[in-house]
Amino acid sequence: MPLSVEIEFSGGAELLFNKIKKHKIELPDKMGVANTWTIRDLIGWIKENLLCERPELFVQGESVRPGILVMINNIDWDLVGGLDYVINNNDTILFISTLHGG
Amino acid sequence: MPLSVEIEFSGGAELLFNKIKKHKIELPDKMGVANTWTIRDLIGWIKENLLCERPELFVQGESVRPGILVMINNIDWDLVGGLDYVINNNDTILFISTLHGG
Amino acid sequence: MAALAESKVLEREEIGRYGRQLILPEWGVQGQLKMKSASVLIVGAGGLGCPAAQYLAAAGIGHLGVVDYDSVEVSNLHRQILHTEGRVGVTKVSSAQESIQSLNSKVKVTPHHLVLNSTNALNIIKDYDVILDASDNVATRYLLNDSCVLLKKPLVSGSALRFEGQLTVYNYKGGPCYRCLFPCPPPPHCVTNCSEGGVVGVVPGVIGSLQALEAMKIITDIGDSMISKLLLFDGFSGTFRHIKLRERNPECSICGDDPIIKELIDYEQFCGSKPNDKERQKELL
Amino acid sequence: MAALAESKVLEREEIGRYGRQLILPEWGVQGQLKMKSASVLIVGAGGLGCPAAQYLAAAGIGHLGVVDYDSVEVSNLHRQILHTEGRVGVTKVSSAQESIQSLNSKVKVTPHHLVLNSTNALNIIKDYDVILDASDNVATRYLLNDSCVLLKKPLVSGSALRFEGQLTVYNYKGGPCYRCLFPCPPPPHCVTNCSEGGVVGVVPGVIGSLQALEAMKIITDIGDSMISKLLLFDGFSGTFRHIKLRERNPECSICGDDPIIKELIDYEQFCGSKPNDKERQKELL
Ligand SMILES: [Zn+2]
Ligand SMILES: [Zn+2]
Repeated sequence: MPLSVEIEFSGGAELLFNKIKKHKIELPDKMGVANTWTIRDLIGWIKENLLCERPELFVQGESVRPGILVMINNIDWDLVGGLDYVINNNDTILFISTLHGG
Repeated sequence: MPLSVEIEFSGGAELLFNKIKKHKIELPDKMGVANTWTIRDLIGWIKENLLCERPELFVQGESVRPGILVMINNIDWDLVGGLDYVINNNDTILFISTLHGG
Repeated sequence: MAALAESKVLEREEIGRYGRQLILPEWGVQGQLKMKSASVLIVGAGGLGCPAAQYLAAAGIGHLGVVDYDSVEVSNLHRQILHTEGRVGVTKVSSAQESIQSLNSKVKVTPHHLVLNSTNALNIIKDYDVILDASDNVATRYLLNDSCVLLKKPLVSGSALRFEGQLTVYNYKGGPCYRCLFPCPPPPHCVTNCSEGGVVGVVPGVIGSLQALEAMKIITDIGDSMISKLLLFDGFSGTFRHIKLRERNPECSICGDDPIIKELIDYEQFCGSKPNDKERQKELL
Repeated sequence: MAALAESKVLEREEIGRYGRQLILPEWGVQGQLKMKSASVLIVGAGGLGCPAAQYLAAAGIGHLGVVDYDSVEVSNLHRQILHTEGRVGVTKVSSAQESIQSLNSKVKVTPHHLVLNSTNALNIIKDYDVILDASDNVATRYLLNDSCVLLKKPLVSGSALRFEGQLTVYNYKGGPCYRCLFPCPPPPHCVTNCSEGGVVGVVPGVIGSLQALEAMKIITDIGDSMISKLLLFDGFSGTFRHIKLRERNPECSICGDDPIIKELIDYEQFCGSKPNDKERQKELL
């Protein structure tokens, strides 16, 4: 069964995604492997399917670029496994671009 | 089975409850009647069991006094049945005393 | 006093001055022109009204009215940051005007040095586009609500006490009014104001700033307004909480489909207290 | 410059002036005495630093240091509300000092008119109890973090851009530091500041006010601080969001159990940009 996930962008990261802050997406079934999506997989999927322009402003290698925080259900991904976190149905995943202005 | 409910007070209503803003309570089984607790019942229970002083600052008749808003899981009780709302296990019920200062 | 003429162009100096807002696509030149053409009435030049006036003036509001009957006291200065030590004893509206004009001389400021009441309220409020309730008593809150419903003006309501603040927008885009939420006033002995209860000065600072932002969003018609929503701020725990409020009540006595109240009433009698009920408050200190 | 002597009594005038805070049981005379004995350094007299300074001064902070190398421009006035039209061209630290002193002449104000860097930072910061990061660039944010870790000072960090603001407290009560969250700086071309990206003035107004409140809570040791927590404010939707951040990283290069960084480094080189990189920014406008 496909996974329903809410992806959110804030702090300017949304500017790379047509200025849309909330995206409800369905992650498709994976063929041939256990049907698990990690955050690592999701970042790859976003790069291929959602990112409109300049991927280097969002991704770096298989992760997000420095300065972007990732929150899973409002909790720092660092506390729940980081790139290896296995996404659950109806998770909310928030990518925060850190602000520096004053 | 007893009902677990979180009762919260804000805007000064907590001053009537030992200045404690959050109370985790268990509402006991009712004998002889269907085991349903309405907000009306809860207000009576609070008056008997939690209220430290001057009940007229909190209750009026079987309801709360004018100027206090009641929120059930962050939603105005007016939208979910008011005094007749039937409490569910793990509901959060917030009593907000409206502020007038500036 | 006539409403402001609609502004159709920005001067070169204004483009420089408001450049940081103009480059926001959601705001843009159109938003700035709407600000320049708009008027806001702030009722209360206290803890809420000071930051609200400051940020509306800074952002280029066309006309700012300020209502207050009081004069500056030294005990105001911990939160009423438009006033100064040198202006203790001066009326709050004059003091506020002086600070606002030194920040932005382009803003037209109208000081209303009076107690707002059923006799004068409609005549003052009718000239403004958006009303900010930055008052400190229940009678004025009902008076402002009823005036705004009768004149079809949005009312941005803020309040603060101790470590807490509350914010919502009434009578806007079909949302509820103050009476939809509070058909009856609280018993007078249940009401606490900042003189009695105390307040950390920056708490009305946060709420008043947010009132300015709500007014800007109404004027420029961008973003989401706090309609049928209540923002609770608890400075002690450092938390904000969003509450979903009821819709407009079709049976509301003033904004309902068949209203009972068709003109302003006696709000002191209705609430059992006066807006300038200072002596009683001081005794309690 | 020596630290402030601890204040043990309030003068009669102070009891009148701060009465509305004193009557709060959580604050009380003890809290006011702690405020009077405390010093805060605000780095940046811009959109965040202005309201922060205003409310700290109003509340009776003993000593306020303000760091800024810049002078007032008319394009600052839509958000930097301590400055005035008449003081365009004056240094921001002098302008801020003048406004602060007219609000509260009891506050000792030290203007630091300079670019904070690895050579001067520790010597300035060591004299203050709490540091507010109200700066506008990445290099200064790392510099402040590392200085605060080396000197064991709490760092109240605010930032704002467009309609959004962020707030957290670093290096306090065992919580994480800026490097625990951001071991590597963002690529320079990913960084936008208020000159480039624009900002609605009242957004830093809200965040700067909240920075003042966080500083007050640290000083008076009341309430909950934003430790391991991030507050996100979206002015467009009018929402606040609370995020749970990671704990301190025991392997952090500066605040970890076995730190690699033991003195300040070259932050311009580390971040690939300068704090006063204004020209590049202006070209983008
Ligand atoms: Zn109504
Ligand atoms: Zn660290």
